[in-house]
Amino acid sequence: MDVLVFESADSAVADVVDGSVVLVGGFVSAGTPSNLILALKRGGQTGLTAVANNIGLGDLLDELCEERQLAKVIATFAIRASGTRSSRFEAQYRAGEVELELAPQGTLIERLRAGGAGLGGVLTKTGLGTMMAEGKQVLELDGEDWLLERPLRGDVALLKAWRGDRQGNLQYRLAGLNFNPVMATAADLVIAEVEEIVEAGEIPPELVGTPGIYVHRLVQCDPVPVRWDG
Amino acid sequence: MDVLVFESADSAVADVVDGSVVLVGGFVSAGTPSNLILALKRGGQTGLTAVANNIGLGDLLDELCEERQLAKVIATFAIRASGTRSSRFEAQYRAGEVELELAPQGTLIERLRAGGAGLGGVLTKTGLGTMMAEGKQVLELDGEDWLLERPLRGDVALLKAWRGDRQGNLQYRLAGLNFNPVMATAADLVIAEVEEIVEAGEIPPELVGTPGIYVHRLVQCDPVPVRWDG
Amino acid sequence: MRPGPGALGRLNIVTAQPPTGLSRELIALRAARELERGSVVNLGIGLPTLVAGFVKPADDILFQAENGILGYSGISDSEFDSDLINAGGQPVDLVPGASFFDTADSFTMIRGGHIDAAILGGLQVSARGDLANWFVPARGGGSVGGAMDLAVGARKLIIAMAHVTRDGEPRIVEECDYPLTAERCVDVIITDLAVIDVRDGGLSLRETAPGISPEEVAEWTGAGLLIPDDVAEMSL
Amino acid sequence: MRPGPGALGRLNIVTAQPPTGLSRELIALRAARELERGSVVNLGIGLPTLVAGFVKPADDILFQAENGILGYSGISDSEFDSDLINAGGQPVDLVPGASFFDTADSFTMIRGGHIDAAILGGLQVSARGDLANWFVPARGGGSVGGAMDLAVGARKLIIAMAHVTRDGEPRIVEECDYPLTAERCVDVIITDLAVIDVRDGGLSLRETAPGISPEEVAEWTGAGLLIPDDVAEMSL
Repeated sequence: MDVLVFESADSAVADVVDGSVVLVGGFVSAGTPSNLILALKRGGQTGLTAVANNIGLGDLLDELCEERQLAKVIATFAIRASGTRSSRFEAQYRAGEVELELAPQGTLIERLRAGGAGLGGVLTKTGLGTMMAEGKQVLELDGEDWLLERPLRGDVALLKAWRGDRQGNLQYRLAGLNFNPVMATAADLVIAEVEEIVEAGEIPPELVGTPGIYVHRLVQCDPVPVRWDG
Repeated sequence: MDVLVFESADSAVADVVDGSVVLVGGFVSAGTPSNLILALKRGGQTGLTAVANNIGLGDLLDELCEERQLAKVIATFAIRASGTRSSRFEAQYRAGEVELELAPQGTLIERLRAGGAGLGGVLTKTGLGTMMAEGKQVLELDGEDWLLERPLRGDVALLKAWRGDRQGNLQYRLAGLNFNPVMATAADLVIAEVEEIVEAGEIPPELVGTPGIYVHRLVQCDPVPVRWDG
Repeated sequence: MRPGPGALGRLNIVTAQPPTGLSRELIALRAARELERGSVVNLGIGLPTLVAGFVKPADDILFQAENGILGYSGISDSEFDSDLINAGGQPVDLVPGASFFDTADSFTMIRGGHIDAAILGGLQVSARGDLANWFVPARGGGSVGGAMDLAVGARKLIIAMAHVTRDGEPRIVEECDYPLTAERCVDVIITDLAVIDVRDGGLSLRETAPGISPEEVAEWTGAGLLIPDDVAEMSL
Repeated sequence: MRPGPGALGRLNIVTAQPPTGLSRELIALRAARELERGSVVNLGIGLPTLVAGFVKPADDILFQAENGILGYSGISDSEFDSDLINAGGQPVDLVPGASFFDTADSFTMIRGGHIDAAILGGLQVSARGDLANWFVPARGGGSVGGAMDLAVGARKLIIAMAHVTRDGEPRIVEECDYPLTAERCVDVIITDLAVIDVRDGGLSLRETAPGISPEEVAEWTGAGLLIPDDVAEMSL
């Protein structure tokens, strides 16, 4: 089935409702849906939970803090161990205005994968004996302890790929994959920004990183330069 | 680090020891390491546990039953619901000479993935309320039942890819991926047969299906034609 | 097991021969009609494989094969390529926009609820929609493939099968006595005699094959069957 | 926390200044020497990133970045490509045989024990090899990235850090009072003053920095430290 091609990032995210859980692909500058994040800023939706690898100084996700659109962030990088400048998110976090749930990267991706793959959870050793295990179930199996991590899904996923075809197939570029392919499986509404929209068949079957059935909306955008500062 | 390139499939599997758990990639005719299986037959190792998608009529894996090399099979396709001809495996299974552990395909691949990814298990709904749940732990979480499936690993994995480079990177062809990329992560010794060995860098980074660090041995073999009969 | 009395208790002559219904091809044709336009569909081994041949390009159906293909059009007449097969080992042709992936990603698709419909064969279906299709007790061992994951994960599960066994025993029963594939998973049963919906934990006749009466369907059904007033004849 | 007495109780003058040891670059150089030929290595953000610059092609080291690259050679001088960065956001160059993959596959590599060595920064390391490196209580919140998975999954965990804090407090302590990254995970600690092995649940001095005595190392170490007879000076 053909994917819906939107004319602008703004129109693609316009009907995202307040309070949505939004999965945001990307890893620092790579594969980050910058245009969709900025469109969400212009859209003004509030009470959002953002699930993303990083929300640091210079991250566009931090822009959503300008008008306090984020109620909660689930991330792996959030507050730096040192440095004097701080992000908007950091300031709001310290003021108790936004909630933070930090997750180990390998656990965050497995939770999202479980959410997309119909699994009820996975057992990991990561986080055992640390703050990350607080409030979570530990299973002892054959004399070994394992931490049970539960699935995580979004109402919406915002992705960035290099090219998308009219069936929604996505091709990623270099290290632009990161969280995008798994997040594509784990949200009810999947919106991808791509640098180029091509006809079905132009992306070789071996190079499809996200099959089109996961993608609902596509929008062509010129990439926004990103410079990260942690 | 350069992978070890073997001169023949026979030499590549020669030191596989009796009683090994052998993961065998492939799905019917696609991505099946036919030469390595036949080399194992000539090698004569016994007491093997084979983990593979299918052991049906016409499968080369069934050849290992000729000299009773298999003690146990973990598979998803094994005994057909109908038909008069039967495989060697089927005859030996009926005679109680070989053990069979049947697994749902999605569960088998997740067990192997957990084995390769350092996970202690996954929770699935697949198999709940069926024979597959017998002897397994059921977890009730938020009012829903989940079946706990534990990791599975091999001593050896036999894989088939299209091309391999001298660092062991593997490129698969069409639907030749199937179980191969996950099995590559889940065995102590990983041996791959490929149709062509190329220099490092000849497989574009986006087309590496199994990174070379998972592969220990490579052997170039002309593919053996496979015709499946279920 | 002999055919027990259906909901309406019409089976009086236990030695009766079942009526001649649809051919395997026509069952597949009727099953193809059950697919919604633009949906993503997985076809089981055997009879369901034939469904691909009855789907038109305008139906915009995308077939998934659990061995790692999304977007094949049907069984191929081209030269056999051992790396381009469906889950039944048959050669297939691709459509533009097809993709390949490994088994882990394939079952993310299946178990994760991303397949709109699966059409599988059946050995038995119970009144509440339990499916048995992987293990024949007399043969043992079994072959499950992706069936359990498809039964759990596909949004709509269609079973395409003969209404009765070769021995004339109903395959639609109050309780499966064959080992289950999954509980309460079947949405629609399409047989040589009828289209039956599993609805609110019970069976409801929707259509009969040409020349077959609702009563005949009930007679050869081993479980209670609701026969609404508006049962239609299949249009094929 | 003030520097407590070490195993040998040598710290008498609490107002002492720590001796000047290796620069960050030399710590990175010494850490690079710790890598075995042909190994697969992940470098943490910060100081560990510098290690890539001290590895020679003949060392045959393959660097993995948790954002989905296997096989980068180091920080790139080329034009910035936003899709070709390491986990610290720095641009990198690729080596022949490199590959890309998504985060799930990246952590299969890391958690599954397929990374030979990880070099991470540290805030504190305990006598039994517990690591704390992601959360500064005074700042809260934290940034964990892939550190917990690397600490659990890497076959060998090397911590590269300053021996003491800017305030002169030991980072090597009996018990971490910062929140842990993982328990009993550290194999080797490389600081500006020393190379220390975590062995059988205790710390053992292996090498000292040029001009630093074993006693000085013990003095600035907040945990029991075994000083064998054959402690060597680092060769840099």
